[in-house]
Amino acid sequence: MTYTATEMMTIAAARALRNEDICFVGIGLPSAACNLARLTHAPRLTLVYESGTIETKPHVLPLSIGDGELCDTALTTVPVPEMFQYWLQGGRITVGFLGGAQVDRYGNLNSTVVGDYARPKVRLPGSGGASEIATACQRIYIVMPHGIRAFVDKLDFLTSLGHGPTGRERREVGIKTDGPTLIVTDLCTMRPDPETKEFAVVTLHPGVTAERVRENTGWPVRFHESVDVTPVPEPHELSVLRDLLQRTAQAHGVN
Amino acid sequence: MTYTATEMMTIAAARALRNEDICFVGIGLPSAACNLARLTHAPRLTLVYESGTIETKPHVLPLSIGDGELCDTALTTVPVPEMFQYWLQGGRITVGFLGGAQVDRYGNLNSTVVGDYARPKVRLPGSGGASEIATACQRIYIVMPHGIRAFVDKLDFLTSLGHGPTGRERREVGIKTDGPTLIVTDLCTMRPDPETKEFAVVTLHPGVTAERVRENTGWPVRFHESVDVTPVPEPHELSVLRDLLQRTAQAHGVN
Amino acid sequence: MAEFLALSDAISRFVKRGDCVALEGFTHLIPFAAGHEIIRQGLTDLTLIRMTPDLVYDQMIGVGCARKLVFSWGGNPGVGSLHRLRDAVEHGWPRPLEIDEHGHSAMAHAYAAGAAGMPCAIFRGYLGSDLPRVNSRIQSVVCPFTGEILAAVPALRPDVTIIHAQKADRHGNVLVSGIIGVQKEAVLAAARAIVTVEEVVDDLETAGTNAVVLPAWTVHAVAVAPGGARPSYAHGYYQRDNVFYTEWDSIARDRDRFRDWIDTEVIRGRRDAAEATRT
Amino acid sequence: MAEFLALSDAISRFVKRGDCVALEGFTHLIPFAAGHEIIRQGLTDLTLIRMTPDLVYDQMIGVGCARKLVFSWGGNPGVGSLHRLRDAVEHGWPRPLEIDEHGHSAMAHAYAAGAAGMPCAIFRGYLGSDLPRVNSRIQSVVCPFTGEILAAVPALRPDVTIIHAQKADRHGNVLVSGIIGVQKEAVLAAARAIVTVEEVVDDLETAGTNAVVLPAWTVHAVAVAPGGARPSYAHGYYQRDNVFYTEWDSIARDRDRFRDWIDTEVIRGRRDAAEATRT
Repeated sequence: MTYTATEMMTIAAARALRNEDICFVGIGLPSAACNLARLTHAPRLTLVYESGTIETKPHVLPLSIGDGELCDTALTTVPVPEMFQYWLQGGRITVGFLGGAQVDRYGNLNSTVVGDYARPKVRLPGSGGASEIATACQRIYIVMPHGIRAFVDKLDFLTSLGHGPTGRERREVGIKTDGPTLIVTDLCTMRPDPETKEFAVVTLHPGVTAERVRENTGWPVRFHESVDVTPVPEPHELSVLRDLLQRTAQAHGVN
Repeated sequence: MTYTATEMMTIAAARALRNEDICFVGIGLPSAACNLARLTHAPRLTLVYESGTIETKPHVLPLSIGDGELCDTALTTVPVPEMFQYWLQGGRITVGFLGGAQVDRYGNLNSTVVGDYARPKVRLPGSGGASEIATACQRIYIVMPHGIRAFVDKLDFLTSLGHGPTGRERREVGIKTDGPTLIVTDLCTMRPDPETKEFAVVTLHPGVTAERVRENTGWPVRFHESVDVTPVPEPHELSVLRDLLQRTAQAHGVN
Repeated sequence: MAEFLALSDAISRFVKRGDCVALEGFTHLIPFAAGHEIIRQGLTDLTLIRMTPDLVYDQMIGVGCARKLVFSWGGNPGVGSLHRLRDAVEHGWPRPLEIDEHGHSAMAHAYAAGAAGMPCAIFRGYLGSDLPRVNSRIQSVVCPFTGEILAAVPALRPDVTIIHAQKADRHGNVLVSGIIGVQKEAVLAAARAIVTVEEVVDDLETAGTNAVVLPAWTVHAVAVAPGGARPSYAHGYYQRDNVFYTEWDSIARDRDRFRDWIDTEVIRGRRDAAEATRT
Repeated sequence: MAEFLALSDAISRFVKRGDCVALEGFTHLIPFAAGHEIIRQGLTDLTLIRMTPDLVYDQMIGVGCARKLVFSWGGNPGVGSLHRLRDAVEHGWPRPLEIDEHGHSAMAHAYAAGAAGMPCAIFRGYLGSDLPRVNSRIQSVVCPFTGEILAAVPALRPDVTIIHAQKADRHGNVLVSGIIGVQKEAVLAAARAIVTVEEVVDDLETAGTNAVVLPAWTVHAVAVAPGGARPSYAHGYYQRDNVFYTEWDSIARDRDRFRDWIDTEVIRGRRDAAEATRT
């Protein structure tokens, strides 16, 4: 079966989730990945959306983080302050998904501005929940398509802490959660070095060359000593994902 | 109609409540007084109990602050942290009823210990909500039977702030609520002096002499320049109160 | 104590030029009808507070209602940018917009602190983030027991909060259900509160439950505005108009097209709105 | 993830000598059955946390389970004193009892802070009160925006919280309704949580509502204990036994009569309890 780079990215992200995980889900790719995992290998995966819906099992993907579908299919829905106080800050979330306009080699993220904060070239949406998701969840998975303007040598603004500007700040501040442990892109998957915390490529998606990753990364990107090929999407994974996206498009009347 | 001193006290307390009041109700006499007011001259009086029940209209008096009757007849029931955060501390309560084992001339209350804190002669129940009710409600009404061991020159322990040990501390700390503005006993009603904040007798219940109040007060009690007689309980007030207490005794199977 | 008013009367009575105003609703129950009435009444110099500005603030900012925005995520959910917000921040059009930017956790805590009558909220947040560098309203306190440094933000205390809810009863008690966001906190934190509702009912039917109810004495005005959350949604009444959210991207990208849309749909829509409430 | 266990197994597995234990329930849903099982298992040196110690802690303190009590109101609600608590504090019988005394507002905030993973809670409290003079665990912080001095207390973080609830579903998700007190906060603040329930049902029937539900993954053990809150009450199941609350006053006044009662009703009552769960 043929597949797109975005499908590969979504499937690679979904595979990182386990039945035992309690997942703080963002909209877009993370939501597709989490629900794909739930509909394939991790049926007991627990999904939490920052709108307050806990243990939700949406039949179609929400377009916004607070769609009615999330509430209708949730075990319970709590107020937003409670979500951030008791559930996120309370340390109950095992995996948080994040993305952004820019990421650096230590998994720090910018979703605030391109250019100077006071006179931005591009005003981005801002932190939302990200600045606290980044430090309160046990692990962070970053999902972002590769590109030279997104994978940068230096962030214009640090919205959400990864391992810090030199890879040491997270530990120095005394944060006990793991931080980013995985980056999934449309070209590869990356993991941080246990010591330096710099992300290195661990698998290349089928057909992707190391050169192509280098060209699309704004820093001299490292590769793990034995780089594998990301397992190709299974027909089952692809069909479940495509069904999900098709149901979603129909339900939303978009496209 | 004849009546008891306790009935007079309850009725005098009830009369101080208005339709517009939002009342934080304690168990016992305050609960009887508030519900009597609601069943007579102040049908729109709003009752809030610290167990989380808001706008409750109990048919019988609760024996505990969290009886099911309070929840069944409430507009809504909220968690106890929310009650103390959004409703009490949020400044939404106009009248708080308090009592205690000891009160002094400035309306400060002790409900913690008789004797030394570390080696108490009598260990009382403690603050409960009182220490914050005392400062968060717009006004405090104190309801306590008169007696030389209760109306003391000096508290063994200050649990809940009235106007402070010298009558000035409340203003000095910058507290914006009024504090105690009324004491109702089984002998009289008292109001604080606008300047010194010392409580003085403003009405004597029918048949009670000034001498009897003096004998039952542990400080040289002052009298307002024109002391009135508390209006005698109306037959209607008495019959509503007695019905309420009888219903209550029947419902609880107590006496 | 809640008064039942026409929406236009509620806005003209309780919202003043220069006020600090929060229209809340986390994706769900966004009070669009009230926002449009504010636009029609030409209110300006407002400080707008909202966790997720969404289309309603894009519209209000685009017509120049706002002097300042307090927010934590300013995007078109599931679609992309808020182009009017970006134009105001990036190019000062139609007027410069001051921003007081936070994260969601900070805003949620700050509303809760406002509801609780506190001057500030503390939480574990902004660790390693640049946001405290650019916003002096993010400070810290030290835990007296552990020495941990905790983030602190001032409580949010809007002059007016406006929310949309499913139902009010005839006393003006309000029921909110489904995704309830920070609506209760935003109402309780405000000096004045206006609630638009889908309908007025005899009984909220919440006796003995722990439903989210705002007593009439916490609300100043209730205005009946069926469909008042469109194009967002009202759980149990109508769904989110995702097509419009997507279309908004192209409407808002262009200043002229935006102004046309406001003129046609909001300003001249006044008559339609008035008729709607009459029926 | 919640496991369904017999109450005796849940207690022996999750409660250890010397633990810091909270049995919560604000007048409603007080977990008496669990408290009695702790007495039967002879657990000692416990630090007991509870806003309103009530009869269940009077009984546990009277048999000598507790080394320390963290509380805010220690009375027999509507009746008078807790005589076993008083005897322990006033005369050190059957053993001295250390106390960590707060007000309700402090305790409620401290549970909420525990649930929120915070080291402490701040609030406007204890103004002018002597309590901070006698309890070093009441401190203060200064608001960095207004300079106001606010009270601070450490978060409550029990080793084990035990609550009683109306229902669990077959996955171990728990529904609490009616007067819900601090039960949710106490469970979420604890390292381990045990919930006794009236019954197990197929469906909690809370879909789309904002009912108070504890997901199975926040609870370690669910034990079916019908009547497990008696003589307090379970909203929708049975009422408070006010006669017993009144009788307790005379039972607890006398050390011998108290010990007889414990022996007859709790220790020898073991058989009855076991039979009750079997039916």
